[in-house]
Amino acid sequence: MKDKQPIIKAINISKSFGVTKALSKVNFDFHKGEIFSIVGANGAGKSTFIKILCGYYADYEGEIYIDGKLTKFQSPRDAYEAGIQVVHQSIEQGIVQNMSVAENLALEMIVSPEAPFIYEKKKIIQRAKEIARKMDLEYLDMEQNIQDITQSQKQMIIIARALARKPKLLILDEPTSSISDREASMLFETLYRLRDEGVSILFISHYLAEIKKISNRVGVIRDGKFGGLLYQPLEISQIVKKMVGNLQSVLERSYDKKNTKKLVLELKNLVIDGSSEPINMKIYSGEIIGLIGLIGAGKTELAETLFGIRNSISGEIKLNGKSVNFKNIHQAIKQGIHMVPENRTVNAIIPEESIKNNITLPFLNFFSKYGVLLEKNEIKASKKMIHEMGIKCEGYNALIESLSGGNQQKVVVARWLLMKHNIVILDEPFQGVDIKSRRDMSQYLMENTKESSVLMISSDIDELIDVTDRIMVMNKGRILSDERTSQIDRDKLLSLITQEG
Amino acid sequence: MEKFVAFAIKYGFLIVMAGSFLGFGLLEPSFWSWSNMFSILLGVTIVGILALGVTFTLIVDGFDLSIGSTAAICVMISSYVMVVLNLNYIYAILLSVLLGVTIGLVNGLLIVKAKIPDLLATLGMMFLIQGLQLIPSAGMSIGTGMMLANGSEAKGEFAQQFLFLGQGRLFNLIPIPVIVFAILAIIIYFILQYTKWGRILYAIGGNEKAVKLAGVSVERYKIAAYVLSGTISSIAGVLLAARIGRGDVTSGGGLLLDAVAAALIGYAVLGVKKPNALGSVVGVIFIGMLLNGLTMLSLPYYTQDFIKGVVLVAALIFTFGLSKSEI
Amino acid sequence: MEKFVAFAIKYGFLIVMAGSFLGFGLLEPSFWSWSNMFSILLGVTIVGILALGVTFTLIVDGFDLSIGSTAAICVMISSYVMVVLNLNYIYAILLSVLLGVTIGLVNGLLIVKAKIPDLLATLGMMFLIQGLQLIPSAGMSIGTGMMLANGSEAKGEFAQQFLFLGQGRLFNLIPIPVIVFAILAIIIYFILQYTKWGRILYAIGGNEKAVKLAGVSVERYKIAAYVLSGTISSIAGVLLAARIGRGDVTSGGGLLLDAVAAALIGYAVLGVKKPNALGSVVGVIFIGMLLNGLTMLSLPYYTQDFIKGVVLVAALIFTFGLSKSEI
Amino acid sequence: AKGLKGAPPPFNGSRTIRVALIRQMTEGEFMQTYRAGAQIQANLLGIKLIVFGKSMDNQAEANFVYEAINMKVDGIIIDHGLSETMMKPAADAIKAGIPVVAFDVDLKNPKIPQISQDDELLGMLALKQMVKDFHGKANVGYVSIAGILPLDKRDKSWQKIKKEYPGIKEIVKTGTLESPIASKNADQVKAVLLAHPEINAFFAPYDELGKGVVQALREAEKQDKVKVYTADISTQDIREMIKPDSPWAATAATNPASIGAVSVRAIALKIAGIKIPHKILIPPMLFTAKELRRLKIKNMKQLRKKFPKFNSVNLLNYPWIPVDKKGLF
Ligand SMILES: Nc1ncnc2c1ncn2[C@@H]1O[C@H](COP(=O)(O)OP(=O)(O)OP(=O)(O)O)[C@@H](O)[C@H]1O
Ligand SMILES: Nc1ncnc2c1ncn2[C@@H]1O[C@H](COP(=O)(O)OP(=O)(O)OP(=O)(O)O)[C@@H](O)[C@H]1O
Ligand SMILES: [Mg+2]
Ligand SMILES: [Mg+2]
Repeated sequence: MKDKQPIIKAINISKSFGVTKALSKVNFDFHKGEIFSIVGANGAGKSTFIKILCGYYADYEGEIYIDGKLTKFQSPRDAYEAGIQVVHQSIEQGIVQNMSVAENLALEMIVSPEAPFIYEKKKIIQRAKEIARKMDLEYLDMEQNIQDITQSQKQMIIIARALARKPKLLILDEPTSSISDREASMLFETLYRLRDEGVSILFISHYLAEIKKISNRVGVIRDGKFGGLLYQPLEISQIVKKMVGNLQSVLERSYDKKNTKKLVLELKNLVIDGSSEPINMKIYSGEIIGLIGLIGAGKTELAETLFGIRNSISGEIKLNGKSVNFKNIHQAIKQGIHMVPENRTVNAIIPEESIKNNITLPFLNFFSKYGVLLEKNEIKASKKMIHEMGIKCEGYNALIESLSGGNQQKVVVARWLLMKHNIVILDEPFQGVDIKSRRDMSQYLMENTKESSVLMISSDIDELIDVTDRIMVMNKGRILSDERTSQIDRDKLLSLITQEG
Repeated sequence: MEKFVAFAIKYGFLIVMAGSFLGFGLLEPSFWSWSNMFSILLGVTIVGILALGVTFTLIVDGFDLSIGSTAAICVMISSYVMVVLNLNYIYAILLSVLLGVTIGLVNGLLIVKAKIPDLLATLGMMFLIQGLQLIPSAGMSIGTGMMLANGSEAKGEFAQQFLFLGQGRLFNLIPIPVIVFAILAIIIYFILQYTKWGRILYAIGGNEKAVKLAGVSVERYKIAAYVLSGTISSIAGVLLAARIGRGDVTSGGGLLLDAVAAALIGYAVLGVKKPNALGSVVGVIFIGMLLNGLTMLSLPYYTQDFIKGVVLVAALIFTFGLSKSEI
Repeated sequence: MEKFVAFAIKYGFLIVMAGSFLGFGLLEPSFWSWSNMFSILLGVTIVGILALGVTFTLIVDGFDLSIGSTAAICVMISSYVMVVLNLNYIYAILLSVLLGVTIGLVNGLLIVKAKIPDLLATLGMMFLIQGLQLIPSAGMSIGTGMMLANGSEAKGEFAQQFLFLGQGRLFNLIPIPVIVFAILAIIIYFILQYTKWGRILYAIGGNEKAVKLAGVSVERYKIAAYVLSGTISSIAGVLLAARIGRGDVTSGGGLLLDAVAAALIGYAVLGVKKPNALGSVVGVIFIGMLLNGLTMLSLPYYTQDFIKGVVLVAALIFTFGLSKSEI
Repeated sequence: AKGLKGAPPPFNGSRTIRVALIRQMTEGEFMQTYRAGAQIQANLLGIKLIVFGKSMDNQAEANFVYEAINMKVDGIIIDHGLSETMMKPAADAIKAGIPVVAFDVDLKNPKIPQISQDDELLGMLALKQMVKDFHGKANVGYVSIAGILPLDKRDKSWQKIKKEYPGIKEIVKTGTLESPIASKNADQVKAVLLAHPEINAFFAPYDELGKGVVQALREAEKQDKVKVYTADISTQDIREMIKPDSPWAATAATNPASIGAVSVRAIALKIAGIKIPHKILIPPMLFTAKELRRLKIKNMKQLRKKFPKFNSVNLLNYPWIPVDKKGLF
């Protein structure tokens, strides 16, 4: 299947941001008709490597050969011309807000130098429909604004757009972190097809199971340096070892569960919106509960209701045996309900602020006297969280923007674990987080969930199986099952998650 | 109900406008005469052209505070070329437009290359130009017969052809500046609405990074937006010079805020909530009509600003306040 | 090299400022006199206070175009209360501040509740106030002895205590307005830098939604920012009235742009690239110093704007242009 | 409309007469008083005065003329403006059969009577007083702005005086129109005073500028060492001038209210078809602080009483034209 001559060869690629050395002397080559995966911890330099390859950063060191010819891209356009297509990690970087769905799909027809001068809506929509078909997106209303569709739909649009260009090299930076398993399998089918047609594919993901399943070869980046190559047959443990070294194999809870059973949160016939069925749920202290379901199952809606963002229609929420009814987030926080929202860039991060300021944001009342901030206390608290959660950074004063995605996520989680709480809700806490950081966070949760409890929302089974005590399945707004993790049958769970009707 | 609200948002502004049009005409029949229509249009051309210019920069999510002063310096340059240097009016026009292009280019480079925030860069530019325009004539207005530094009198004159640009009429009815304004408005409307350039400019305003990653040379487009803004402002300046027939140092005064007001009101027209050429034109005509009508009804001048403000705020509440939006 | 650039970005502006300070003093020793220092400060107080106000709205990623006109209407109201209504000066102050609070509140509500974009809402407000201020006196300036509508003459006078606010001096040296300015600046600096309110305001400017999801009532903070802006502007208005001792209808003119310029220059001070109280104060003093020094060197007034612009743009290129950043 | 006794048509009550007052500037005490005078005279004549004005927008001013033509007004008064800009619109109004009179703007049209205050003389009166007070030797700070027509005319007198009296030296020139005008000019003048302590007189041919100078002198505590000469007068100005320690020595002025009234009388006569002279010059008067103090004049009302010639300009008066008796002019 492999040609002898790689179609793209990257030699000794280095790149720094100010004092941070993001990449140093990294070598990879990509062959026709293979799926090559790059793995590495958060902040290892994967996205940076890709941005160099696609012409976004023109000021790198090293050489890139395409079909044996030394090439230097000055802009993303040059990479396009050379047949390189990229789906970037951040969805926000892939869609254009002011445009319709059709325009986003057929963006190329608008922006390329060959694009016709006159903008013809009909042609754009026609072309958009063709592109949409590739990823089963015909059902979308082509004329609606891109802002009105869901994250996963946006991601699918970006992928469809990249495929439409018939690339030589297709680069996907964590494409699966915001789409469902079903959509992911559809994506993989498409990738296999492209591979067989001779396209070279560069794939990045933190889901090692995916990596194992689809890759022909795996390249590792470790701390910005070349970390080795792995060939089929792949073993997850082997990948992990190359990536981050030895990991503790099993997570352990460091306390005795038996004597902490106190009912913390109880939902009684809670109806969230007009069309959904009542939800019943009990969460005890010391428990880590998983809530799993497809995209759009209503998990976030439930979380938002518990956190005071939405109003329920009927039913009751009881906290420590007392019925509560939050009118806003502030009240929920006061009652000890904390929530890490999904999509940290949009919902959680204050980009121009330090790690410390990001961590203490919701609890400034606690960290101030008569309104004046007690910075010493803030520093102490954030140093402690940075240390305990293993946040990789230059210090509590570093800007959160300068952290890698996984570490940013840790900061956001740290924000809500900082203060005593009854229950913390984590909505997709591991999106884009590397395996080691996941372990770190999970370990931290397991060690520190004693009087309180955790509700962890995810669409990834394995993620939850590792950490939780119990897993509930949500399907179209209903809780279909609620079982101890130790007794779970993975296949049965999967079918419950995806079952129709 | 939803439908009604949507309708109101889309057409509310135009309905208010039509209402005022009717009202003024009923109260003062001469308001409806053709010649008065063109008077209104003539009154708004300069500000209207500037509003079209600033629309470009608003679209790429920028801002150009230097438009008014660019127009003003072009008034001075045109006059200087004709009156002091005694050159042909063609040079006056060419030099003005060249200057407008240059100012726009410098703005664009400051913003794109030196990465100075738009408000800051164009504010600096505004001060700079405001100062610069005074220097050739040592702060004096430029008119035929003015004293020059060497003690002689300026001999040059405003060419008749040049003055025609500002004061002439087609068919003895339609003022030339109105024709220029209309042509510019149509071209710009067309570019923004129906060409890929327009789309890309809007896209840059939506998400600059995404557009850059899609392989567009965003920098070039942003610079182009400022160059267009500068160029269009210089055209406004030439027309203004031709209208007042003198290099008057005070001519830049209220232009900036009026133009910005018109462009911002344009957001409300048809409820698009985005900068757009049609909106800017309608916005500027609306203000002009209001002022004309109110003056005819001899409302004291000092109540006009107030009424203008009230109508503006009301239209805005109507457009923006009615449309529900999540945070 | 890197270190040098970082140093230049951080201190470049202050170095330029210190350089000008030295230069002016060397060329004209009386520039360095205490009385001249205070006269520079006195000259910038009004604009400086307004710049502090607009800083609040800039921090929450908003904008307040109505600050200048708020100050102007407070000048008129103070004068009206004392001269026409012949009431105690305390009422003049109270009413002005109350008006400032109200204007800020309306701005805040328009922006937060009616969801009108900040520029648009405050522009509308600006026109509205500009109009409103003319109405009580039918467009006339208000001064003792002015003709009233009923044909009699206005009998009231500016109270001596009121005038003291604008014209008095402490120890026969430090002008009272400078003291007010300094106190306000220190309080605002402290609030923004060292309290949770400041922290939250900055956070809102960074990511409003995230702050909302952290349980903060973002709406209330944003409204508060506009109320503060309005209130501070009204204080500037009271001081201005006390300085000019008359209800001058033209007093609002250049205030807005100068204040915005100062606040924006403030981004460059210490290279923070964010709106900040210290920066706004330094910015305004810088402009004041420049104008004072240049006047002393008897540069013709018409070159001053130009030099102001050049220095401003140069400082900006220095600060922003040097710092490399990805897009 | 009720007609006036003995008046020619259309002032005999045959119809409502509408006159457009088209202005270049609306702000400032001079402009406001002018307007008040025009309004009172218009009311007395039963004229409906429609005021068009936007501060310092020359092209708008030209456009207002066309708007007035569209409204078919009976007459137009053009109050200030640039000749180059206003010539054509004014000629177009004449062509449309509407009579026009102009105040302080030369429309270069034999059919348009020109009313003007004698700006050169205005400047000259104040300067002559300065020459007298200083016996022909003074170090003068000149506060003015080029490019403003009346100020340019007053500048001519200043140039003449400098030539005529070599002892009168211009040490420095400043001036700004940035608002608030008085405070901004005060800031400038203070800087100038420090740099040029030798200055002992100021010529500021516009009272707003003069107020700035006076404020600066007070703040620099030099009010007893320097004298100020200006143009224009108002109650505010008088109150400042009569203070015992005021540096404000003299000001030359016309009464803007009477100019307003004269303008309206002129257009009324044109409408009635009565011939009036082409050039109507309103002479200025000089007021020194000493004299004001001596006559115990505290405001404009008293000034008008004490100087009847200043109060009521006896121009274009006809028996059928009522004149204000309340003492505004
Ligand atoms: N624009 C930037 N400015 C400064 N530092 C940056 C920038 N972009 C990335 N870095 C730094 O470069 C390093 C590599 O980042 P990169 O985004 O390539 O990591 P990654 O491997 O893609 O991580 P993740 O798995 O979290 O996406 C990190 O230390 C990051 O903090
Ligand atoms: N931005 C949106 N626009 C339109 N519909 C939405 C949007 N977000 C969610 N929905 C709809 O609301 C319902 C519940 O969505 P919710 O976000 O709670 O799902 P979820 O299980 O959390 O899925 P996800 O993994 O996408 O967060 C679904 O029917 C979904 O389609
Ligand atoms: Mg990455
Ligand atoms: Mg969700």
